[in-house]
Amino acid sequence: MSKSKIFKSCAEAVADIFDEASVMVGGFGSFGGLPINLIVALAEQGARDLTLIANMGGVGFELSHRIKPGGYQDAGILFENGQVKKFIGSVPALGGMPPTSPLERLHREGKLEVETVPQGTLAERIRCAAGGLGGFYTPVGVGTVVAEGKESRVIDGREYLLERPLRADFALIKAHKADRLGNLVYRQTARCFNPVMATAAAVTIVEVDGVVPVGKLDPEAVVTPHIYVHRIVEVPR
Amino acid sequence: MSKSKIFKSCAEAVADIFDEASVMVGGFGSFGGLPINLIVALAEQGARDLTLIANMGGVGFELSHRIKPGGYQDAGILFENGQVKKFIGSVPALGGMPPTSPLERLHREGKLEVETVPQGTLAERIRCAAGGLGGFYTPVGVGTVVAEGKESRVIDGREYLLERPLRADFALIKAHKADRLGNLVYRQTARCFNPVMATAAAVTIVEVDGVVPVGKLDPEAVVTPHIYVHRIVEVPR
Amino acid sequence: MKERLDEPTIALRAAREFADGSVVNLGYGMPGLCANLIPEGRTVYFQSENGMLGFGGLAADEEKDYELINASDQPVRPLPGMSFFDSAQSFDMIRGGHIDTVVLGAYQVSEKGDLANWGRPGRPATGMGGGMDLAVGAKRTIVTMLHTTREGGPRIVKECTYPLTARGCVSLIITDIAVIEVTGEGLLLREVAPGWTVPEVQALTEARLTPAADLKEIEL
Amino acid sequence: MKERLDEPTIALRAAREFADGSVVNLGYGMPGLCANLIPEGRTVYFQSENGMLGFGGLAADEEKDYELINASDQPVRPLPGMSFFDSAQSFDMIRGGHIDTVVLGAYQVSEKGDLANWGRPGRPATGMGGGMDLAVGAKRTIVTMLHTTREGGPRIVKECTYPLTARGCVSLIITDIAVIEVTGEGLLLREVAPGWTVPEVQALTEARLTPAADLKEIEL
Repeated sequence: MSKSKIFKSCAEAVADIFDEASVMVGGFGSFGGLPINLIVALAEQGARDLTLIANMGGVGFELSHRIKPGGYQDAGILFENGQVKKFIGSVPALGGMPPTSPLERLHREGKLEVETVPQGTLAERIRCAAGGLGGFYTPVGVGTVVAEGKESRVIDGREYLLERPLRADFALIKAHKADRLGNLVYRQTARCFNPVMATAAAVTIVEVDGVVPVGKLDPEAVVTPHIYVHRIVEVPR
Repeated sequence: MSKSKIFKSCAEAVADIFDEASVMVGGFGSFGGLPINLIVALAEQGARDLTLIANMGGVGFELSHRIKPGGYQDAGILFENGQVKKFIGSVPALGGMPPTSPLERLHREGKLEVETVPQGTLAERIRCAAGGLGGFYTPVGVGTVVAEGKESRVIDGREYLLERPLRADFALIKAHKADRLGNLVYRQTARCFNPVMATAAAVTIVEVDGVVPVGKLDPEAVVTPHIYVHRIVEVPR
Repeated sequence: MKERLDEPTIALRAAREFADGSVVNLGYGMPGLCANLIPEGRTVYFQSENGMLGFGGLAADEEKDYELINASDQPVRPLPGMSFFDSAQSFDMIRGGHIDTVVLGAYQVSEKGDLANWGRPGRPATGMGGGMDLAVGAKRTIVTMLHTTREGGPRIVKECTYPLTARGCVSLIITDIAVIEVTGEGLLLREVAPGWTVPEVQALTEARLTPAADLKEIEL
Repeated sequence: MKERLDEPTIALRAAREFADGSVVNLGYGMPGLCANLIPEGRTVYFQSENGMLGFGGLAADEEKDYELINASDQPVRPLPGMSFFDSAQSFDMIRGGHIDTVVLGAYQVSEKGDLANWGRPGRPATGMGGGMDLAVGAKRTIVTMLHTTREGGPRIVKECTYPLTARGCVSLIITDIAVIEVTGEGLLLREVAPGWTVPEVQALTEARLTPAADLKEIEL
């Protein structure tokens, strides 16, 4: 048997995330699928100059109270801490409430680079990297700011942009259950960006509600096969 | 409620496949996942000048006896019938046994065009079409006959070929169970090319072992969501 | 001042566009109100870009599950026959042309159907989310929005001045005073809110409107 | 004539290359024999391009399920922890570099590690299947083959004359008389079959072989 992938704590699982690493963070919006405990552990660990790849930039715990009663934790804490030098995602900051997020403030101050990517293109760029491909042509973004600096090409009478693969040193993701090998299943819409990010990182770290024995997960229903998963932390909810 | 997708027979389900249609046929090799009854129905229906897209070209019932006791049915019957003008796939004919297949014979006689595509490129070209993309760069095939006539490009120091999307007028696939809406689950390795082909055809026709009521399939385990499925035929095994 | 339709009424009018058996995606904000306004007797399959198909309306407080949410972070109700998938598969569905109708909000729509719905001047770090993918991929894009800006300026314009979402993607615009179809020959004014005249609507619209031969009041 | 290793013995030698915990894909023909020859105490996760990970060895007659087959159409045994996926996901895994070792058959291998394993002169309609994807995507490609053709000609050549599968992809060649590593400086002869000398192996090899400093007999 090979080495166990089970880590005792989120702190232990993120301990070697290095300065200037690229880090994918799963989830989608404010809830459901965010690897909250791994995010907090990375905030405590303190790695800096990170490139953060996530659907949303988050708002941080303080501002989150203006959105939902009781507030919630998201990737915003990493911007608050000044740990991020570049963000790549589809919603760096919300246009409406809250008035500004830590990401927005840093961006205005010139302390953060932001690459805004249409959400489907973000997902596809990650899958492109995961599949060992060099790029793809998408019709999304043609005639918009997204097209700036990109090769455009007409194929069968339709215009497309060339988009490039996106991979990361680490992926922090959230799943529902893992078996001890690392096979993963998700729960409802908490699936979202987690499975695709799991496949495109050199080291994939997953926070799960529970670990089950090998053989317990239906092989037809495994969403992320274990070879994509390197570290598992159980955080019962 | 919208119109029922359940068809009484394979014959009825393939009745409108027209001459010169492009038809994807699911499955992988000789067993498991071949929509055998739909293939036979198409052979009886008689549409001609088809472009057939499948992983393997098949051998036909007669020759199949030399491979397996009792023989088996595959897409070879469509070549035997002279219904196909072009084949696109990764294994047009086996290199060893049997000595020649109907596909090979027609190809030698100049009656059939064959486009041989690496298997992963075949799957990705189909997914590319399903995802509304214009093409992708793959490292597979560089320096081989597959590269002939294709754009080649160096990205980050590695050479890639531009591959194009592949879609079809019809997809004939095999699944294990469908609910009445058309959500599909597969069984073990009978999954193979079926789910990806289901997503890239104007009309997807599925042969299933059984139809179950809506709500019976686990929403976490549905492989093909119902919007990809247009016709269902139950063929209990 | 003349009475304008409120947001739930605009959403109600938009929901009447959903064909029986169609696949519908609802954007952030006002479009989300369509979720609970499907016309009686029609089945609509909602798709959400976070990876879900065939869910129900918005969940009541006591049934909220924050791992069962639409792309606007709102908990929804489960329905038999639904399915879950990941973001990459979700956008295959969207770009691949399997969404019959998407309803999106907008800052501006041009007379050619160009859509600007994500970026505002002075907020450089906002993002387009899945809006570009939806506008490009859906078979039909319906915009629901207020006809004018907070300051009373036009939102239906000759050329968008806000950052574009996609060019020529909008089919129908439903506002608090009008229903306007985008055609190859420009904007066709199909319906006006009760009490509104064509010149009154035109006065609040920068782009030129052509009244439809069968122009009528919005029926609610 | 000297004795050569038989196919099961070549496969046995190949299987000794599988690291504990590694992901292995077995090609059509001789490589498939490795399935039931994993060294004691090692765990290997087999991947098959038709969409399966973590299955067991070849099934006995009484347990055969023709919907549980490897890419060579052979029924295999299920194992706890296995998973199924579709062809597109399977090749993401393969091209994405998640296969540690692939074992493939070959018609020819060149001194630069070029592989020709699918097309034969006079059989224009044969196909490469998943071989190109595997040869390009796997971290390590091992070739198992007979050292010479049926007519006694070399298969390990300066330049392949058969249609290529991929350039420079082969790491290790295991034949019925030798184990040869492909290095940046050419072919390194690491092991010879019992009773064979370096000149004897070289005589059946078109490409130049450099004997390793620690050259030894194949241990079985």
